[in-house]
Amino acid sequence: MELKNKRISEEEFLKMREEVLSSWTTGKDIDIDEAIEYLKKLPDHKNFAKKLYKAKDLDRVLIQPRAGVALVDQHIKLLKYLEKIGRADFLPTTVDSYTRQNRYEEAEIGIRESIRTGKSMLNGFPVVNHGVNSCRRVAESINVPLQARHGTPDARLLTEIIHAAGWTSNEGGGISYNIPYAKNVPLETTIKNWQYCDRLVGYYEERGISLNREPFGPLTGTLVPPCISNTVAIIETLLAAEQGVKNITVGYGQLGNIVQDVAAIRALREQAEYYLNAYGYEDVYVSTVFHQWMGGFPKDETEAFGLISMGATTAALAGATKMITKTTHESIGIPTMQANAKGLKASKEVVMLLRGQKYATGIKIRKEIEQIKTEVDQILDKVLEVGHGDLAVGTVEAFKAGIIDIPFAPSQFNAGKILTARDKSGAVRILEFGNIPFTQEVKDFHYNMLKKRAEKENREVDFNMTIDDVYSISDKKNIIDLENEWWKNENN
Amino acid sequence: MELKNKRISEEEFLKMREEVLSSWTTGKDIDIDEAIEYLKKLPDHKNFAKKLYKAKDLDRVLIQPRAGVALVDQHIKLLKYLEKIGRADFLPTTVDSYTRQNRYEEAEIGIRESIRTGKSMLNGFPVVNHGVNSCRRVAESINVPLQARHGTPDARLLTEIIHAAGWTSNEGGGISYNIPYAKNVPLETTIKNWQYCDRLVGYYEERGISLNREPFGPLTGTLVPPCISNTVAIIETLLAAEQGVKNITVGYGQLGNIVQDVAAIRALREQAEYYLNAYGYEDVYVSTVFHQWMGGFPKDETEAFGLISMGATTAALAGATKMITKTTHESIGIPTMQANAKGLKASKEVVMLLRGQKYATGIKIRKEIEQIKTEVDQILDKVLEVGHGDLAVGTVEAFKAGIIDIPFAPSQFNAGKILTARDKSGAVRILEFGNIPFTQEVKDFHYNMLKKRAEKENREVDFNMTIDDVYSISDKKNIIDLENEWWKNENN
Amino acid sequence: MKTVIIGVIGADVHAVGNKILDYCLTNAGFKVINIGVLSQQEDFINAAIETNADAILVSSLYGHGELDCRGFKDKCVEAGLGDVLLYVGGNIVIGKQKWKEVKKRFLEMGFDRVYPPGTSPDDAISALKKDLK
Amino acid sequence: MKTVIIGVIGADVHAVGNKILDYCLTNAGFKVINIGVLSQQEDFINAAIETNADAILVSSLYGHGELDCRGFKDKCVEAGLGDVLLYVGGNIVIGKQKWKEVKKRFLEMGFDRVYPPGTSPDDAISALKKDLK
Ligand code: B12
Ligand code: B12
Repeated sequence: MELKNKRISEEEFLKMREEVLSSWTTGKDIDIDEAIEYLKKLPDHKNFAKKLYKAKDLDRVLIQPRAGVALVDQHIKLLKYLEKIGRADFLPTTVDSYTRQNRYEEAEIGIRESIRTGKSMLNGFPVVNHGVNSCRRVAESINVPLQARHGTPDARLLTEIIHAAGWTSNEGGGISYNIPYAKNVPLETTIKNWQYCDRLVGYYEERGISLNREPFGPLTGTLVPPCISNTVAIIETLLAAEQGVKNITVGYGQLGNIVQDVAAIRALREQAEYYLNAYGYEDVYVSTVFHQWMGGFPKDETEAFGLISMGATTAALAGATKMITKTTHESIGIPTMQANAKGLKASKEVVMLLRGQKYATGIKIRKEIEQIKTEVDQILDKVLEVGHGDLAVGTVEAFKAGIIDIPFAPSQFNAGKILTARDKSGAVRILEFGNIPFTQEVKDFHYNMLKKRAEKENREVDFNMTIDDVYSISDKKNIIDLENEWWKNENN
Repeated sequence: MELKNKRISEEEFLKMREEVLSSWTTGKDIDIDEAIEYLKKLPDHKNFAKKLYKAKDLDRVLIQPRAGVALVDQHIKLLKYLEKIGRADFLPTTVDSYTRQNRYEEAEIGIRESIRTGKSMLNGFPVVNHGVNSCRRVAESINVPLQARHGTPDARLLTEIIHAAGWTSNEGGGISYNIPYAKNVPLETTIKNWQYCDRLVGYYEERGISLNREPFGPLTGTLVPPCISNTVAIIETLLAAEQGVKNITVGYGQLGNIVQDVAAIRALREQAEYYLNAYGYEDVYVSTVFHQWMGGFPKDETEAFGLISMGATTAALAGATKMITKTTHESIGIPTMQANAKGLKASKEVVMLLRGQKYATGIKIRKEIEQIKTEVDQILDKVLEVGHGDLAVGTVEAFKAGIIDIPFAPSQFNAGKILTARDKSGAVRILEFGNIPFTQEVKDFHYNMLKKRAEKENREVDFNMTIDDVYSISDKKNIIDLENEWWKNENN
Repeated sequence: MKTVIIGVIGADVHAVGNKILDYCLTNAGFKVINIGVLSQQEDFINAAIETNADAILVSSLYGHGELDCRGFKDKCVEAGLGDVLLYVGGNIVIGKQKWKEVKKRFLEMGFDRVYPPGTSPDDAISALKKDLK
Repeated sequence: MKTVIIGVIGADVHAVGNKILDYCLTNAGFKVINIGVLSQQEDFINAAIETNADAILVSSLYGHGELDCRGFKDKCVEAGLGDVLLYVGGNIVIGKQKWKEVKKRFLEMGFDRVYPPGTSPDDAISALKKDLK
């Protein structure tokens, strides 16, 4: 089938379904009509889409952790703990990496080893191996909406299972769950896979079931400039809307400069809504998710608390609808449930303290918003151009040509030419543009911002900046050295 | 001697000194000429005034804890730990409460009991009992400037000892170390006492020794509106400048609304400088200190981390010169040195992350700054009026008349008629003005802000708001209940 | 109407909790005699004698509680107040200590009830109502 | 010039550290063969045979390291690579575990050196220089 940004016909969809459901044994347990009845009975407060919609009038950010272990009962215990002690507003199920690669046999070994050793040997919950009934048991054991979070290029079966199980949100997208999560999978394939996932949501929507979809905003989590992550989020939003998705949460990963972060979240929401309208999708509800810093974390747990809380402050000031929290174990390994709850608690404290507060929209914020929007427009225009008007085709071509380019991505279908670094006040700017189609004016803006930092630190604008900045949040040795030099310098 | 805002003549000063130095046995160890030689040899990086001055060009906030235990060696161990592990930029010595009340005999018992039980039985370091040489040993054991922090209405002897010992900064003031720290001590007395302390600093300054002075900004730490704390800080700044103080750090305690907090710090610096100039003190260097939340703290240590880091974020965005950090033990008791260092570390992480970042000065910040300045001007005008042009006399009269009025203060010389509460976005406003001499316009502003919250929460603007807000940071039960109601309400 | 003495002992100036306790106890129907901060053992005892009080609520926030409360019960007994209820609360010792042990020490000092940091006024009220029935 | 194979094992896609290691090792004078993320044991072995490598640096970040590395040393020996240095590093197990025990487990699996989370590329470089002298 040819790639096109066009709603999959019901006939075609049902044909594909058969194949999908037979790709692993648990697929056969799904009865979509029964699932619809099941989902209809879910109370509003357990429906992700509805809770997000209602949250627009709440004066604080909602919070959600990442969490998943190999076995059902342990996973339930974990989620209940995060609900009760962490006071999470939404709960996740993070899926293990074998399942993400559709390596269900290996996941099976992981399950067996976890039973044998008495500890989770998988880095997440193997949704597909566990199947619909076990997944329902998970959702039924908690009182807040549940979402699957993964990173799966082909999540079609996974998506079938989680929605039938009453999990009312699914994270992912054809770009965001490919380029940062795969090496050899063509974009055509993943866009099609995710059109399927979105089409399934549309199918439910047509039958009166609201479900939420969330493109994965932070991508590689490492110095991704807002123009790139926002562009990807908007493309995935439009592709999803075409398949009938009505409730979308666009995401963004904290970079560290509060003005840039606030502006990015606001630009993202505004531009997603703008493009949805421009493309004629007028009944899609857009919310936002702010991810606490997604790159390398400080090892020291107290420093991690500082970073987590500072991220929560930014999310609140940005006015994001929800926030994904990190933990003080981040740099080491999957957190214990206690550490996980602590990340939630510190974050919740901050958003409770900041109820009703947002960053005032002055000239600085507005300028940064305009900057991001201009950049996104320039990229999106080109995407459509190379796609001859088709967004799906344009996306594939754009990646091929490096028009969209994601720093540090593992995929061979990503150009990998772009380089980024922080400016004097920590905002992420681009120093090597590859083929990103910016006007000279935009390029000059980035260069000048980086130049100012280079002057201050008496160095060149080059790849060494990028390297330093990969570590600048997780390890402040360099920065502390610079500062010590500064104190010693008699001339200032 | 009559109270007057006038520099104490050297003759008079030296006469008073004799009396002061003989008030406890350790006074006789002070030889001011020897002390001047000693202070001259201090390297710049151990001089509070010089480090603060240099910090104006640094792009982050400097950090300082509170800390003090009964015995010298334990105190040294504590400070060294906070320097090394907590990476404090400045160190304090918090003085015990008996010493603050000049009850040196009781302090002596505390020292003995501490030796006997092997734990500090005093809530701080009894400076006066330990005397100059021990205090020098403390300062010599660390590599950053050292400051005395106390709350002593009559700190004359204490001040003599610490400066002679090479402690290059002293916190306090005739108002800020009386009204929140005493019940029966007349303001005349404390203003005179602090004129002495300031005159001593002036004496050193005349001899080429830079010392820093810091009025205690947060007062009772409990819902004190910025106009009150800023007024007090500015009065103490002017009184200090008259005695020859050249390096002053004006302080403010976090209230929780970021816009108000940022505006308050900026208004404070600007207005302190403005008044200094207007009064002809043109060579005084003003810096600012932001205190992390000074009222009742959350019990939960993780929540405390959230609050601490959010406070650090605010300090950074405000552009304060330094920040006093809290700890996760705050609600329970004097922190262990480990807990103390963690408060520093979380805070340091945040200010390092936010290097080079400040809150953008848009219309909202500017309006709040103007609001605070207008209020301070209105109060200060009246203070001078009732003092017939003399600031010291005016201050005494102003407190008598309730023109300046500090919420929750223990002093009988404070009117105690003012009531404050938070508005919809957490800013502290005044609901009962007592005799604070505001124009109707200002009063209406406060009332309207509170009214909006009352409408939202469907309640009255009254004392119950104040009571709720005394607990609103330390215990969010009420707020969580309100929110749970909100979620249940089908109509929103 | 039962009469209770409240105050903050020693060189302690923490006034906020004291003012709130005053308000809440009064609201709950007690006659409150508030001797305020910086009160000595004698101040509590004199106030209790003068007003024929039913209970004395000692607050200590600043950490010297253990030093300041020594011998208080004995003095009460001497002054003929052996039957007057004696509560203590606040942050009554220095630093974070095992609450069980702290409580034991203060009970041994003769206090009838001992309260940990952050006790809500409601707890004080319901205990008083029970103990003064 | 010594040849080292680097790559990220299993279903692991963490690419950042891998790219940084590539850059730093190359800068330090090694010939780096980077097989990238999502590499299987066979991929490492084939690359080592083809390039006659001196060392294999396995990265595992995502937590399945213990499952993915099982039997790797045996396969190396079978393939005649018994003498090739074998390092492993990253976040090689699930969660925060006692490092001493983790290290022991991996040493027993036949790795020559085992590195904890957040190891700096400099440490890898100096160890390689020492071991390959
Ligand atoms: C960025 C990131 C991501 C990005 C990766 C983007 C990409 N494609 O590269 C995204 C968001 C996609 C992601 C996804 C996932 N991640 Co991730 N991720 C991180 C994070 C935050 C930073 C990693 C990083 O880039 N560090 C910066 C680089 C420079 O450092 P480094 O990778 O550690 O490598 C350095 C050293 O370790 C050393 N080194 C590395 N290998 C070797 C080998 C040798 C021999 C030597 C000597 C040295 C050495 O040198 C490198 C250069 O300095 C870490 C946590 C952290 N460190 O803070 C989690 C982390 C690695 N991720 C984790 C997990 C579980 C996942 C997911 C399963 C999802 C989830 N549950 O959250 C998926 C897995 C996807 C998959 N199939 O692999 C866990 C692993 C848990 C564990 N081991 O117990 C971590 C530790 C987070 C956590 N605490 O839960 N992740
Ligand atoms: C605000 C505050 C101040 C203000 C006080 C202003 C004023 N005049 O009132 C200022 C800044 C001036 C101040 C000064 C000092 N403080 Co102070 N302060 C606080 C703080 C942050 C809040 C206190 C408060 O107002 N709470 C709100 C009220 C409503 O609660 P509350 O006081 O706990 O009272 C309630 C309950 O405890 C209970 N309760 C109280 N008493 C009783 C009695 C009975 C019988 C019962 C049933 C219940 C009960 O009911 C009250 C109403 O709800 C606390 C720490 C905290 N709690 O977060 C530290 C704290 C009390 N302070 C402390 C100290 C040490 C000091 C200083 C020595 C300076 C220093 N080292 O920091 C000086 C002491 C001055 C002196 N001579 O007393 C320590 C005490 C340490 C300890 N016990 O180990 C604390 C715990 C902070 C800490 N962790 O170090 N402080």
